Amino acid sequence: MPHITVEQAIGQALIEEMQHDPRVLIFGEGVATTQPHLVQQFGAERVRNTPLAEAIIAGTAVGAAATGLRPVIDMLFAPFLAYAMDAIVNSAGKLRYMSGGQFAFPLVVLAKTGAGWGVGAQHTHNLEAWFVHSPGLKVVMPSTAADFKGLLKSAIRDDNPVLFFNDMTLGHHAGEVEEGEAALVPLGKAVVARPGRDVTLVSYAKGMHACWQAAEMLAAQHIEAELIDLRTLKPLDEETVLASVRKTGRLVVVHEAGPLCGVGSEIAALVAEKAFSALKTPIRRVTSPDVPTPSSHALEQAFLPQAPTVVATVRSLLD
Amino acid sequence: MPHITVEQAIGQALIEEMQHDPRVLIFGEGVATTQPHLVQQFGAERVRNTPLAEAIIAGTAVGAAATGLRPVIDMLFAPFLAYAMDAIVNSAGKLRYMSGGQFAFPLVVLAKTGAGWGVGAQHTHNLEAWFVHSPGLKVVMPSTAADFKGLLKSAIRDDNPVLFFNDMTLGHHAGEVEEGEAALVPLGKAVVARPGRDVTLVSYAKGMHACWQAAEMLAAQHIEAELIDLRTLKPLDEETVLASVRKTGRLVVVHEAGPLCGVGSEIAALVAEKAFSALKTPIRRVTSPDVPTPSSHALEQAFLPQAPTVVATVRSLLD
Amino acid sequence: METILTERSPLGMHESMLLTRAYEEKLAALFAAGNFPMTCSSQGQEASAVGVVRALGPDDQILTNHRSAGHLIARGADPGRMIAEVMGKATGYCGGKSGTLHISVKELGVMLTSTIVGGELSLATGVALSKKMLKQPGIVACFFGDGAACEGIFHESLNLASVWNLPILYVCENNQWQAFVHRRETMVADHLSPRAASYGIASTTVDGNDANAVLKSALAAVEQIRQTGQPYLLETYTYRQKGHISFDDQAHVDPSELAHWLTLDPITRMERHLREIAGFTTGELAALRTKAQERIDAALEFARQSPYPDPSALTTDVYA
Amino acid sequence: METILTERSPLGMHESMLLTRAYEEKLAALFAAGNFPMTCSSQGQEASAVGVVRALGPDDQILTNHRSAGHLIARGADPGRMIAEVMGKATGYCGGKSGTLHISVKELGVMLTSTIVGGELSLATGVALSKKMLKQPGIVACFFGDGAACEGIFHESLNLASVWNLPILYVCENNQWQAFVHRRETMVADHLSPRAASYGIASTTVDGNDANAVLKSALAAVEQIRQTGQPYLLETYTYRQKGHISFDDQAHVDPSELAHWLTLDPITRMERHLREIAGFTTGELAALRTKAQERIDAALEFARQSPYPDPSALTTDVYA
Ligand SMILES: Cc1ncc(C[n+]2csc(CCOP(=O)(O)OP(=O)(O)O)c2C)c(N)n1
Ligand SMILES: Cc1ncc(C[n+]2csc(CCOP(=O)(O)OP(=O)(O)O)c2C)c(N)n1
Ligand SMILES: [Mg+2]
Ligand SMILES: [Mg+2]
Repeated sequence: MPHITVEQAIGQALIEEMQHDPRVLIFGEGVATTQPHLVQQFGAERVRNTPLAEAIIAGTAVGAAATGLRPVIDMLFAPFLAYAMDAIVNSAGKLRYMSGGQFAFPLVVLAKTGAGWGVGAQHTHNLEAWFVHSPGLKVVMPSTAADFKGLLKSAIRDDNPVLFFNDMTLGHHAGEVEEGEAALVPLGKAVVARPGRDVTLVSYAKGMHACWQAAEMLAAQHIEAELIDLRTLKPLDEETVLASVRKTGRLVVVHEAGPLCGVGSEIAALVAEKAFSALKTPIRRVTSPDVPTPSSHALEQAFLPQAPTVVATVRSLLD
Repeated sequence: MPHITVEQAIGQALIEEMQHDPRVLIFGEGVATTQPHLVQQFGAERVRNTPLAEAIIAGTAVGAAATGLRPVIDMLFAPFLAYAMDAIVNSAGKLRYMSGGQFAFPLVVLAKTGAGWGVGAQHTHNLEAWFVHSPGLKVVMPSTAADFKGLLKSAIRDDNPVLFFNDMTLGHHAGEVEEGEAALVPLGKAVVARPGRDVTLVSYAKGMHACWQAAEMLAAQHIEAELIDLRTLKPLDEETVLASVRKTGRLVVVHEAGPLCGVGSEIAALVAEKAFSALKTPIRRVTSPDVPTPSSHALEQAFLPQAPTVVATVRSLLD
Repeated sequence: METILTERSPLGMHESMLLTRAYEEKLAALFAAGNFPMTCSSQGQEASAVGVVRALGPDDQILTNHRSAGHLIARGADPGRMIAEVMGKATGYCGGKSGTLHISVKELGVMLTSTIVGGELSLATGVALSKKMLKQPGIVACFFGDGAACEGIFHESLNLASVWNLPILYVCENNQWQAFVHRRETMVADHLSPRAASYGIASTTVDGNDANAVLKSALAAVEQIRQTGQPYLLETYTYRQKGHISFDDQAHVDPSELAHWLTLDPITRMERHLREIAGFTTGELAALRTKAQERIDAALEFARQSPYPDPSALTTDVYA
Repeated sequence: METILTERSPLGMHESMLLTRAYEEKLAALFAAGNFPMTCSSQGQEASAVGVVRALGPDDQILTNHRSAGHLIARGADPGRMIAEVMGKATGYCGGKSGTLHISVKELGVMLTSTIVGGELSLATGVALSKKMLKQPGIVACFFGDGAACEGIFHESLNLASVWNLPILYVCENNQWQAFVHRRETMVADHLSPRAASYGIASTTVDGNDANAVLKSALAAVEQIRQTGQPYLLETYTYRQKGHISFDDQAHVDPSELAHWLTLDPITRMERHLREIAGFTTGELAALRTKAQERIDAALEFARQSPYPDPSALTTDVYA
């Protein structure tokens, strides 16, 4: 299997799906300029720059999705979604239901997240929980090159609005990635990224990389962590999470997003409801603090959940 | 103490605080038309109609708050906040931090929520969790006339951006309410609305009314529920919740908002983390399903969390 | 089976206006009598609705908003299914899940109705983009109010439609009110159509209470869009005769403004036209009114007889 | 202690432009050398910045955006504290929490900088409302790009400022680019100022690469705002000589467009003015450049010597 980066995986997924279905198009601020190869291959109609106007970019995608196209829109950085909430939440998320099922909205919203490059809180804000909380949407947030490709392909093929969050600090992370149909990864399926018996670590996106590191550090201390990569945050693969906690009896959830009403809260609530009797210890969350993302490198590194914190948290449950 | 409705309580809070501080002003779509008494008392400068443009209503409030005024804005229904997210989340919530503390944002955002009057998902959507998840904001959501008044007064006096959600179906709910300074209710303090020993019910806003009813039905079955009204969702009064669960050993969280990454998830996660050893049974959530609010009365009533469901949930923990 | 209406004769338009008026009056009376859902009445704006909608062909598509009865009826929607939707019945166009504010009828090409003010402006560009890229015949008509024209999405939508050459007839129904705020409190000019020029979009304003005039302007606009593929802004200058929503008692409305506009009532004007130009008798005109009322009575009966949705419908139609 | 600069002589403006240029060039060089944060260079737009900022008085306030170096330096900001902020140092204007993109300096009246495109348009109305209602002297200058003018908030902001009579000088720095998109892909007209008319706002376009011309237009606009209390839109027609952000190699820029605009470089033009009108010698002009570079060298040294914030600062300044 070819070994490629996350960035390349995203690029491949777009190309393959645009080849696969002529109704797929992509637009956004600078999409055509920064990806001239897409323009060359698929033409200026299907690869479009837009004015700087997030609300109408999203609205256009929603209207187009309901009437026969399958748009992918690049919203650049997640905080810019603040301008596009009406189209995504009030239209794409609700108008199927409100119309009694008359319309469907096959569209993908791409947005970058991820602290670590010092641009501050208006470019760096993990907002995935907003969309998990809102009805009618799906939310994807991969951690590996194979999942970036496979889930983006599935998102484009899905008949519902999918938010696809891309932690850009993973861009150069590389891995083995399939081509074509073999690359597809289904939405809504978590994966046991590493089996273990002592504690369940649930995470996604960049958090997975802290967990991988932590799992290795723990293994050196003879603690075997089971590592679950959610991959899709909505619909959530409850069973994979519950099965693991039922086995290990301990749960730590790790993510970069803020703690309150986050995905970690949801996972904790799920387990406290449905796997309570298996729990041997309190459920712990390792997240960024509830503050805007600082710019200064010194502060930004302290903001990010890091492997040593995960290790210490796990140890506190076992000691 | 005078017995007044929630609507009257809100009206009194506005009048008292506009009297108390000349920097307080209120604006929004139709504010001046629908509250002519405010215009009469405080003048057209301090009580303003606006164009139909939520983004600039919110942005104007944020800019004004940073420079000496204390705006209250009426955003009408919570889903319309989708147009105003940038000003609230990216500006009001972050610019204090991002400027190293140079600016403060004393402002209040009023928004109505609450299913039960059949207007559908674009007028009825409980979005409080979005703002709990976002840094730098406070979130208030009262259930009684006294708290509506007392918390709105405190929100207006607070030097931070406060989202004040008003479940409009409570408008005619009445209770004893103080006047002037005596009416103040501090932000960030939950209240034990009913003591009990068998189970803790945590709720807020309309959910409290379902819980009151449920508590009575349970009492008739010799089950004593302790009832906690969060009142402020951010900052969350962790101690009051934890103390109760440490006493009862059982927790059911009730709210109208959707289940995923909601306030119920947060409360469950909090308790599973910090009062785990006191828990005798799984934590349960009673919320609306993860669907847009239907319009049809038949469906809307099924959408709402109701007392019998709360009772059945509690019983399932005790049986 | 829904049938799209394209009848453009004054009589045909008149019948549609009468049906709309009878519908609005019936719903207002039911609300006043208690225990009936509130609605946003388009009374007074019937000419604007029918004049534009009947300028469209069957391949064209429509986006509308909360004040949609005139658009729906002019296009051929069944008032029975509309009332059923208002009442939350299973036979409503959206199975009762929409209620009055966001009725869509895909079969009639009435797409994606949103009650978020400006929602239709946000979605229309995408609908038009599909038409263009999928090479489907027809244009897109997007109805919105003077209030919606204050929202940022108005600016973004018109600009994108212009830059991307999208076949959209933007119809601003300038009815002088934006819920409880008068238009003049929200903008310095009286008219919206001049704004089109800064986007390079052609525009005109028409007397929105004269169905024949609206039809004529709309036909010309539609023709221009079909020829050029470019958007066009048509402002129909009209008036919302009733309050914003059923319970609005119009206490804040200047009585002389209201009185003035009542003299311009579109239905009275069309009756004058039919009498003076087409030779209709007073009796014939009265019979037309009665016929419309009877259709609405029957529609109400249908809605009343219809069942409520099964509670299981609560969780269907969320995902495709 | 920050000092607001109001020096309007050509020499005074030139010194500010030179300082800005030296700042931008230094940061570009540092980035190219590796291990230095990226920034958005305003190189080529120095005249637009200084001409407007120096038309303001000490009571006036400024809102700016991600491309703010020229505005900050023209107003009197200390390049040392600016570089410290870019580097994330504790001595930065925002204690390192902002970084390059959102530097605010309240003491200089540079308020609420946002890097959300259009953020400044959203906030300026409120800042002006405070001035008006609290009866504080002065006006508000709001800098934004041609890209920001495509955002809905442009429409909402100008409309509200007009309806509420807010004393705002809207300054659209039309630099032909919007990150990686050319302005011409985003609007049909070349100029933004004509849009003001539909809001009833006065406007003009000025050659944004001629500091003297910008100053003159800005002074007239400011005077008109002080007199009328009403907003004004000033478009400075200019060019972003460098890429959108440090790593942008301008591969997509038409070389002839860039070459054309380089001939209009505002600093070279001001030097010509100083030589031809004010009699400066080439040596004097070179000395001015050297002086600016030395100031930036010293500023960088200050920033380098400054400490990083204490990790405890991570959770401060969230709430008041
Ligand atoms: C974003 C948003 N803001 C406010 C409202 C409440 N609201 C519903 S209709 C309306 C007035 C709309 O005015 P206009 O666009 O002129 O349309 P009209 O009702 O006059 O037909 C308002 C304020 C809403 N539905 N959506
Ligand atoms: C809402 C939003 N969308 C996109 C961006 C990314 N971005 C930053 S600057 C910029 C271009 C802005 O263009 P313009 O307003 O003309 O200002 P200029 O950079 O040319 O000075 C873009 C797209 C952003 N910061 N905010
Ligand atoms: Mg109107
Ligand atoms: Mg620009």
